[in-house]
Amino acid sequence: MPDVRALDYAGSERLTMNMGPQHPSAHGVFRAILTLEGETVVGVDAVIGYLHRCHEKLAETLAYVQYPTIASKTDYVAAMSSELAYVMAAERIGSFEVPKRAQYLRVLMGELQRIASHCLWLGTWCMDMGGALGGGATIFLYCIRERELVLDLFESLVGARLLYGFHQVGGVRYDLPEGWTAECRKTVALIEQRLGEYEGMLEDNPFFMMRTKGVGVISTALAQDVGISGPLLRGSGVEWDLRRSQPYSSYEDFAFTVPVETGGDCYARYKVRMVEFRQSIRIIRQILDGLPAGPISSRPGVKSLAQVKVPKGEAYARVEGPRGEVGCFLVSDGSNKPYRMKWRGASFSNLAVLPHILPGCSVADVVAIMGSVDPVFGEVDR
Amino acid sequence: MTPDRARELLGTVAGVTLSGAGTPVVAQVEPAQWLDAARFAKDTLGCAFFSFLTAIDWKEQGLEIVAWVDNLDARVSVELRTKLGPGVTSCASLTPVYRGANWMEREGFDMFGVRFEGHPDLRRILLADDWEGHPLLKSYAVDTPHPPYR
Amino acid sequence: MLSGYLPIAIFFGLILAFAIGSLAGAWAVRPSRPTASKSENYECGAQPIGEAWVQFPVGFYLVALVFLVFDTLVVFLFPWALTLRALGPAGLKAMFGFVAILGLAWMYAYREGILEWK
Amino acid sequence: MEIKAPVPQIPVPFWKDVKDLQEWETHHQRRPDAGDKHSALFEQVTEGIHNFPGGFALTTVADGFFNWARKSSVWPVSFGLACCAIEMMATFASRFDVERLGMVPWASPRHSDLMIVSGTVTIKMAPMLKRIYDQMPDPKWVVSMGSCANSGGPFRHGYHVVKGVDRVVAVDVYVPGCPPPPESLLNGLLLLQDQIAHFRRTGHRAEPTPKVD
Repeated sequence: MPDVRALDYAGSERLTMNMGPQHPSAHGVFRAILTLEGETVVGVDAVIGYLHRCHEKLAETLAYVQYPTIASKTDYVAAMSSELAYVMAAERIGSFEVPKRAQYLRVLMGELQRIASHCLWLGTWCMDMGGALGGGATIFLYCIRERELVLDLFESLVGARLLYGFHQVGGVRYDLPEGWTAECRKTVALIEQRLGEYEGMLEDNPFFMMRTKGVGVISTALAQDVGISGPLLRGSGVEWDLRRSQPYSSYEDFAFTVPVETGGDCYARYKVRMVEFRQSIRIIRQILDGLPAGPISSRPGVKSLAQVKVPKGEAYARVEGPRGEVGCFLVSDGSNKPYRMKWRGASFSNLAVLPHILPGCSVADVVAIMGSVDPVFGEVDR
Repeated sequence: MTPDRARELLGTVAGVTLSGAGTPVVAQVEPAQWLDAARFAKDTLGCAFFSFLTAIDWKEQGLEIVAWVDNLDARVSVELRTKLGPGVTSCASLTPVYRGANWMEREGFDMFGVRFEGHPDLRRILLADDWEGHPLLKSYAVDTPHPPYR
Repeated sequence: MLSGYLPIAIFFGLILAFAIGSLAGAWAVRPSRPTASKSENYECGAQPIGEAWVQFPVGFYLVALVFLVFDTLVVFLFPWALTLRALGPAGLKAMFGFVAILGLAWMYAYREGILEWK
Repeated sequence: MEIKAPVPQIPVPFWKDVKDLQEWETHHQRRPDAGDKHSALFEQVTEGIHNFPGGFALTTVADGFFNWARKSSVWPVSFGLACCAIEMMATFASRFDVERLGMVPWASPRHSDLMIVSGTVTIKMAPMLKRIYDQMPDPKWVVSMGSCANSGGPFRHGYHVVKGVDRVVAVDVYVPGCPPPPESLLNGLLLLQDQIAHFRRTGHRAEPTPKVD
């Protein structure tokens, strides 16, 4: 009696389906043209570019003073680390000196931004797998509630919720208002306590386990070869964190551990990010305890566009953003505008691994893998 | 494997001239040896991590391709550069060595018009397929009039 | 003799009236401006590629069939459960026979592995 | 429907305000102003009742009811493009809840009446946006959220950016900001509800606020 399941699928009838630009789980404007055999994905043609906003061309027309606010629109979920990459590249070429307090403030904002960005990742990912967790948007609403607390901190510091003009060449623009550190400690303590609740809700949920364990496995060789970075790389067993291996903006003063998982699947990336939550909180506490006094910028009061001139030269500044290595390769020709700016978006390379791992998994897994890759399309399409 | 060790090894490769000091080992490569230099960096220097690949338009001197690869364990970064010379718009593709170069080279073709020989499917990645011109060239004005959408 | 069925007929009429009534009401009120692009099928904003009438793998139909079998089982269980006290043990034995037969079908499906997705 | 070319190429100066307004005049899409209030049959019936002596009481009460019903259940299609989509998600979440206004964020354009364009419309995305807008049932509204959707915003001089979503679809409410905080998006949605009420009574779209010379 032949097993009904053993009917090897010889029919060449394949369905070509658009997981198109407007899709609830597309995390933005990403179009994957999936060729399906029944439920399993056979071929992927990733079409990106729907949010190509000419960042690199505009960078050649905007001065060093103007561009950081546009730079924050590349990775708009982690605006602080995007601005930092551009500003650090300019500082590295002109070897501008950044005061200690400004470096500490940059690290503080980078880590707060990592918490807010991971909150959004966890929320949208669990909403994508909504059915699996019994109640589509429960985790999403919890995580956005935490993210709002962090955004309140940013709003009281910079005045903006999502995209800040916080960094400038030579330092930062805003200093902490009084009472902010106490507020920050309270928020951070609250988030740490709530993280336990999320892990409790997710990790003993059999659906979540079934949908993430062993799904979308990225091998270490493929990971390095394609150049994915951040939680994806650490989830595949490579111990590489720019904050530890190439410390910038005085990261060497803080003690934190770099989480590494060897699974390489969605669950490993989830575990890495949950540990990163706690490490960021640990760093924030260390900064709040030891914040040095002093000026916050070595080039205060930039009035005219032409005031910030960067001498001729090239530099590549790398920042460990929540999604991975955000880099800015800057070529300057001595004027107040860069000659060429290449933006290395972390999500661009992270997304480039999808066509290698998607064939073979089922359509439902495509949604789970997209969520665990956590692409932001300002950074992919630039 | 330290930057100096990498510098020594790279010095032995034909058509490679080293410049500068410190962590990014900057290697100026002849366009002919572009693929061999990349293969050398990956195999002997152990630079398995492919960071990025891009092009710079130096107006008269033509295009220059920059590739940045990393050896994560030894924390050594190698910056391979090759000047294509004025008017030359073709270059060897690194996709056989680094799979990450696939999308980066498609973007290089899209933005600079550099034809990468040996690339599996070289077509535009960011702009629509029937877009005329390559925007990041210096000859392409910022705000050229394009019908808002076709 | 037929009077027993009158309430059912009235009830059936009401159902029909409600369905047709609400549809007609909506049709009367709503504006209708059919345009070519509006009637295209929606595929995330992109042009649908290729044909949708493809040969689907048999797994989909098998799952549907298995569901149909056990759905009818539940439909029969409801009235039986309501009147079980009146039916007494005879009703119980009859339903056990019915459920046993369907259990056989379930055993077959389980052994053939239809329930696990490829 | 032919979209006219944008302004001819000029070096990148600081745009003069007046020229922007003229450009907006020439290029923004207008919505055909009739026929999508309700069906012609219903129109005649209500006209008949209205002209019937004493019938106006019935029609005004009915209009009030329809007005309340359609205004308070406008379902937006979740059309997030860029940074404004994150702020739109924050507006949909529990703190600045749009469900209080009766707006259920819906994924498919087939069941939604409102399209919130949140983000930069690029030339590659515009046909997709137009197709999704077309696939929404009438009557439908568009809220352009963020300065990128209003006029191209910080990326206005980009070669790949459409200078405002009103060159692709007709827009009802422009929400300024980059990104607009959830409060100002909610304010825009309340303005939209007033427009829907206005649309119910007169059957015409609200005119853009007159330009004060």
